[in-house]
Amino acid sequence: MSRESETLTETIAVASRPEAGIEKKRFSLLLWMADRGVIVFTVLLILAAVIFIDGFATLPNLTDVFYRAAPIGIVAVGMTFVVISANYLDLSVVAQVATSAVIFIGISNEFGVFAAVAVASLVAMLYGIVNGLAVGFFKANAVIVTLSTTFIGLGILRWLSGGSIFFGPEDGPIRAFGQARFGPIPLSALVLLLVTIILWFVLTRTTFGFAVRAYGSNKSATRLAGVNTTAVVVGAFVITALSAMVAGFVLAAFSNTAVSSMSDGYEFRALAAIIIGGTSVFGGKGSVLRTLLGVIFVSVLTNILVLSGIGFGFQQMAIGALIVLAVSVDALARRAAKK
Amino acid sequence: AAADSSDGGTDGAGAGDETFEVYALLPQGTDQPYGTTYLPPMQAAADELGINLTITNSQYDADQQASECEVAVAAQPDLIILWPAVGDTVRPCLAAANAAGIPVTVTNSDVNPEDQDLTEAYSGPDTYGQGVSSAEIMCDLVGGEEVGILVVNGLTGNSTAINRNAGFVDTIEANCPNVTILAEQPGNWNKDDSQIAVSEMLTAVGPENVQGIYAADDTMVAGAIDALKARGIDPASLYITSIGNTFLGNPLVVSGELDGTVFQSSSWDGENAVRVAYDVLTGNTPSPRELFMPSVKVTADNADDPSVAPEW
Amino acid sequence: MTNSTHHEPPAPILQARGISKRFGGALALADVDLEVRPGEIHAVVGENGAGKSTLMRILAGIITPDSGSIRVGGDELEGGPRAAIDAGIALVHQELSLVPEMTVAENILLGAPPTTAGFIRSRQLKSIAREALDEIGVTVDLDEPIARLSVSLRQFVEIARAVARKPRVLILDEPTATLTPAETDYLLAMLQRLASKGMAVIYISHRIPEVFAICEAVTILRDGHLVERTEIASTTPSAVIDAMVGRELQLDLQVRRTANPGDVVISARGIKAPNVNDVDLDVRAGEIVGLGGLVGAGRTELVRAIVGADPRTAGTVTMTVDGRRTVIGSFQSAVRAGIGYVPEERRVDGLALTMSVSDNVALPNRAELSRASVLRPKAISAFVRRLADVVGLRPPAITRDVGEYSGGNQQKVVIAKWLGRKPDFIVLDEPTLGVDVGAKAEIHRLVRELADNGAAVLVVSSDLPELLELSDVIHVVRDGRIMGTLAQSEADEKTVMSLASGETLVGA
Amino acid sequence: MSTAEKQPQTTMHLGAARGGWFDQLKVTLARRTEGRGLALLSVVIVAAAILEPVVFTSYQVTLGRVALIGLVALGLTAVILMGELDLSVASTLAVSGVVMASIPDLWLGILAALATGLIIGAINAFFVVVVGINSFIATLGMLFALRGLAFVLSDEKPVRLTDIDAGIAFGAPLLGPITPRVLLFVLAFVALQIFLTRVKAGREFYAVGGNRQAAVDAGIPVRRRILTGFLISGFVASLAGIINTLERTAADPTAGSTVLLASFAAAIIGGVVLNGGRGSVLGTLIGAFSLGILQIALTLSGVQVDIQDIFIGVILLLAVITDPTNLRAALAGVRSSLRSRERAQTPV
Ligand SMILES: Nc1ncnc2c1ncn2[C@@H]1O[C@H](COP(=O)(O)OP(=O)(O)OP(=O)(O)O)[C@@H](O)[C@H]1O
Ligand SMILES: Nc1ncnc2c1ncn2[C@@H]1O[C@H](COP(=O)(O)OP(=O)(O)OP(=O)(O)O)[C@@H](O)[C@H]1O
Ligand SMILES: [Mg+2]
Ligand SMILES: [Mg+2]
Repeated sequence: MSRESETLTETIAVASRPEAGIEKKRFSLLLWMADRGVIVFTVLLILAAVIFIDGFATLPNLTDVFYRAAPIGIVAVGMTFVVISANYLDLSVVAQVATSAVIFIGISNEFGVFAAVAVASLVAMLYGIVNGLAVGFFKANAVIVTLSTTFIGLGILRWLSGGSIFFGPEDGPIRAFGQARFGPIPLSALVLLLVTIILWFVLTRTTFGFAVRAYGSNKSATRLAGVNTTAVVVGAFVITALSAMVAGFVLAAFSNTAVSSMSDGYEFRALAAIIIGGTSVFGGKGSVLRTLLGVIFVSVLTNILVLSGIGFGFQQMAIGALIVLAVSVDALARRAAKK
Repeated sequence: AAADSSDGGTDGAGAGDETFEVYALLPQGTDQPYGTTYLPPMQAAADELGINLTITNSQYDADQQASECEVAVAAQPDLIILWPAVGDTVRPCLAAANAAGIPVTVTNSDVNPEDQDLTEAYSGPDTYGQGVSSAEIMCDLVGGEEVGILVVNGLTGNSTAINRNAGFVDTIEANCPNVTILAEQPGNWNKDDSQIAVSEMLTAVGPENVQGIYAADDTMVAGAIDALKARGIDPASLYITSIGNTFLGNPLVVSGELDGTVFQSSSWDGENAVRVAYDVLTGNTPSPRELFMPSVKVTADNADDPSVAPEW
Repeated sequence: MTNSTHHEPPAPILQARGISKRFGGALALADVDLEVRPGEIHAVVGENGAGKSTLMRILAGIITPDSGSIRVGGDELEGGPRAAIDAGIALVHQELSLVPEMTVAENILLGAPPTTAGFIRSRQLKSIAREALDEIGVTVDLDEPIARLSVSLRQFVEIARAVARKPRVLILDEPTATLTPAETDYLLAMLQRLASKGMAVIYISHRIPEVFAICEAVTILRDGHLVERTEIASTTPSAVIDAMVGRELQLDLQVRRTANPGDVVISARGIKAPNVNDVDLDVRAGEIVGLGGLVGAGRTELVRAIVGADPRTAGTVTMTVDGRRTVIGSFQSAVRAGIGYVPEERRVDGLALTMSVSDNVALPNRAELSRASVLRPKAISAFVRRLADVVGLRPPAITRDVGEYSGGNQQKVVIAKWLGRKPDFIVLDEPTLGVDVGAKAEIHRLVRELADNGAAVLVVSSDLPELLELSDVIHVVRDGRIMGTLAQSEADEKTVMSLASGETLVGA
Repeated sequence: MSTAEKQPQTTMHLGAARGGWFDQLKVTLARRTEGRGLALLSVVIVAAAILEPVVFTSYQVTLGRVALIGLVALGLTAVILMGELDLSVASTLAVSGVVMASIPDLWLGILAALATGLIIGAINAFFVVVVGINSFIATLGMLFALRGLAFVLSDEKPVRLTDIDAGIAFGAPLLGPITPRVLLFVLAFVALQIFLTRVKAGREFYAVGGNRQAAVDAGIPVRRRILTGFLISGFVASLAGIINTLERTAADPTAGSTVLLASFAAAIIGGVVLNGGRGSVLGTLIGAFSLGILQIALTLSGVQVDIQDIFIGVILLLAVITDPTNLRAALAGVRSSLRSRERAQTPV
């Protein structure tokens, strides 16, 4: 990301790829393919679906793909910051999304949407700060820290909310937000796009994003360049938490309901999207645009499988197999190019 | 086994104001809406009857529940109330309780027939029967017409989801084979998952071929109805049934969008789990073994009836 | 010049012919030959990136060459590391190659412990390890995990590992880079002892005097090509250096600056930290202060405590620039106040190896290179290009990952990071560790320029000539204390060493 | 440098000086990695002994829970020590259970299940060492794929054992509190402990995880070691699947939902470092005991489940943020910057 790429598409192309030396030119086609594995795969998948799957290329179906992509995509795009900062993942997004959804519906029913958003923001900040301080300041392992905050967060949510399912009124603003569409594109997809653009900018163009990438690449060297590393880690977790909050809003608004179990499985699904996008799980390298592509890939794939009437078991097998396949092709292409 | 229940009592006071120690091994609690409204009546009944409840929640993990069962047996309570996480896996737990002389009553979803002799009583809905009732509503609505329907199931692998689906499918095959299941997907008990799944199934089979939808609970059927509306299809023009009669489902029945649902009372369920346990503890083993929750079919005719007022 | 006892050279024990190797498109070695006789200490020298380490890794079977053949004792060597070890080649790596959580004994016999049916015979393991340590004359607890040892001790454990394999050819890749003069002397004597028993030793070092002290022959590489192979007896240090560099190099070893120190910039009082005991230290503007001492003396800990890279348990550091006083607490506050720090372990503390040169240089300068926290890519690239030029980065491809550069160039990048901030005070800990002669001279030039431009400079170096050459004043550290201070005029190897070792050296 | 003239020394003493038994003890402790796990375990034991002593009187149950949490964690430890991860263990457990229950003959089923575990381990290793993809990703894919496979093989329903009585018999104690589960757990622990401390191949796991380049250079067959690690992990996970299936008399395709995270928690609390090279199965055992006792004590206490979750979360969080070295460094950093701030305020 060191190159000054002027357009978004160009940045997708160069995102996270080490600048190849002059001598690598000869192998540029293979490497080009390898670096863009997720783009190639997504395009091929969509092409195949358009040709072979009845009903895929219809407007209502496009809407469904967007609906699938939006909440998980917003979580994944945010969590990319934690992954790039070399902290594996944030398991507590499960609790964060559910908490935000319950607050969004539950509190707006009583005190209005603004109060709900305010409370949800505070809670998200709290999640980000607790996770971030434990990982960044106390140097604790992120997997266990976020596992603990998941326990604590879901426990508190269920304890306070009594675990009930919350509904918004049929004619409230939340419902309107959830139903709003521009042609086939739901508002939630635009929210995803907006969050992606903002976070892309934050990661690639701001000093904070720069510090996150540097920290993911070498923690010690980043600290010894005068960077406040605690702030970097807290920032990464706060961004993840704020994204999870927005995802909770989108999820709650879509169904106009909220319940503490609605985001089960989000942690690994988001991670899968990030990884398929090509962000390194060891930190330092990656981009939110890649994550967006990963999310689109998984959403399209799931959509295709459901359209084909494939059962749940086979869906899971296909997703798992494709994660491995996509990354294998990438690895093999890279190896071939090196030879 | 029920007769010697007081032997295990920790503080054997007089027969009348005796307090009983009871473990309730549940697979859900405040993490699910049903469990949330199940627990308070259960606790209230226990307080009233002088039962000291220790409640666990295994979150549908059979191994977790088995371990909790070991804990319960080791603690030597007067009785164990069991809501199986996975029906097929509870026999060792029952055998262990039996061996320790602890009576077991079952709530919400029954153990397999071959395991029933190890339990004293069952109270709760007949999950298979609920599927049957929902199918019956569907068959009645459809009459002899050749129709295609979509099916939305609960969380994959979950006992309730499996039993309800079995009841529904068996009954459709037996009573109205003119109804064809065009597509089937899980909705994970979630409204949003169900909405997307139904919308995609509509795309897959063609909306014009779909005349009906069955969803395994009201939350998911609400999602299905939203999916229809989002496509500009009037839900009233389809045959739609589900199970639950919840706060979400009942108004849909009233408005005519949902044609019928099957009332499941979480408060009845929770309360009777304790009442049946109390009967066993005090030596009145119920006969017959099963106390079924009334499986009331709720349609536009009776949706306003106070006896089927939704609870969760 | 020693060891010239062989009148008739015996048949070579190791013969490498026509070795070539490419990495991607880059040519690391082109048709290189190497021949070593038993009982000979043979130097391989060359600038950073000349291909020395690559050649050694090929001999040790770790890298497969693209072409060429290797014969050991007349037999063709083929296969991986195992085959090389079996043929009697043992390599002591440039980068420490030990397993941190395994014990000294296990590391010495890594990959080949004595076993019965797969089970390790731990008693025998220890006795073999002890034997190897005895052989090199070093005592260390065999059960200590490597992670708890000092860097120099690790270096000796590695040598013990190589020796434990009873090699016919022992290869040492820059073994003295992390050693003190005393340890270096010890090592050199030890190598002569091993060679006198008939072992062939291949010795890589950037320190030409060492080469002339113990080696019999030298092979000189430049840019992956063999420049020449010659007997030490028939060449001179300056001829070797010229051959390495391929140009006439102005060695400014004798050039001493005339310093005119200004006001005190940094003032450390009562500094305490682990391995640092109550140190007071002042550095003036335009002055280069050197810290001498043995490895483990606590110099690194001292400078880290001063700049706030590690927490202090007591003491204060104040910095005064243009009459403004700042108290230095955390490392961040130090950087904000205008302190630069070139750490000892550049790969760990100095560089993000998977990021570009540009990113690494921009990191500490990001505030200046951004507007309202938004980076300015054009400004960054101009800024980095300028600095790359100043430090003489080769090649100046600023978008390449730092990890792809050789050690000397990496060190230039670390220095460039801080040059950009125009530091008022800069600490350089072992600034030329593992850096070739050419790059070393350039780094020395940069350090002097910094001081000439008014910066206060603190240099830690175990390379005594370097320390003497650069410093205006030298503090000698032992046991975390400053044991003495020597002005430029009174400092020489002897005075520094006697203070460092705590004993008065009588005679030479 | 004038070297040759100097009197060459013949030996050098560089090792740390050795004091009395107390110093010896301190050194021994400093070399271990299990300190934090042990501290947590002590706290949990003391708290449980005071608040809920039943935990120890019904130790059979407690042991059973520890074995439930810990078995998979033991296998996982072998992989983590090499700096690799196996996220597929829970799914492996489910698939092998389903395979076993689907085969009418009990012993044949067990063998098939173990073979399943080994095959899965081999597939994981194939992607890691042959294809060359990161194990985190490979096993994340397997996590999804194998769960799907479990659903497909079981037709999305629990599969009941043909021989239910054998299952019930299996759950019964053999001797005192020792059920076959506990016995197998102990055997697995002992076997792994010996393997990782005494056997050449096992010791080399530390080399593979601690410094892979050094391992390669020393001629250690790194790929074979990684394969072995994944085989161990897959084997142990399938063993857990078999035990669960026998004890429950049925295989549940959704089984193991809490296994993955609990196993990671046990290993990390026990001092196993996710980047590899550091840790021990003894540590994992300690971690499993801490978590197991904590869970059982909370269950017995009858506290509302939500509060229990909060409690476990807080304990876990405290356990990880109080790692002595990190904590000391963090506090020292704060202290030294606070002190300098004080001084900065007083004008000098
Ligand atoms: N694994 C590798 N991949 C790509 N390039 C490499 C690799 N190893 C070495 N090189 C390149 O090969 C060339 C020779 O490197 P080598 O490490 O052998 O130099 P050297 O003479 O040992 O230098 P130094 O004195 O700095 O240790 C350098 O240009 C280096 O960048
Ligand atoms: N007697 C000893 N035994 C083992 N380790 C030691 C001993 N003394 C010091 N050490 C360790 O050796 C390492 C090197 O010490 P330190 O960095 O302070 O030395 P230094 O003077 O900066 O040397 P240099 O920078 O030249 O390597 C430190 O980690 C220190 O804790
Ligand atoms: Mg080298
Ligand atoms: Mg040092």
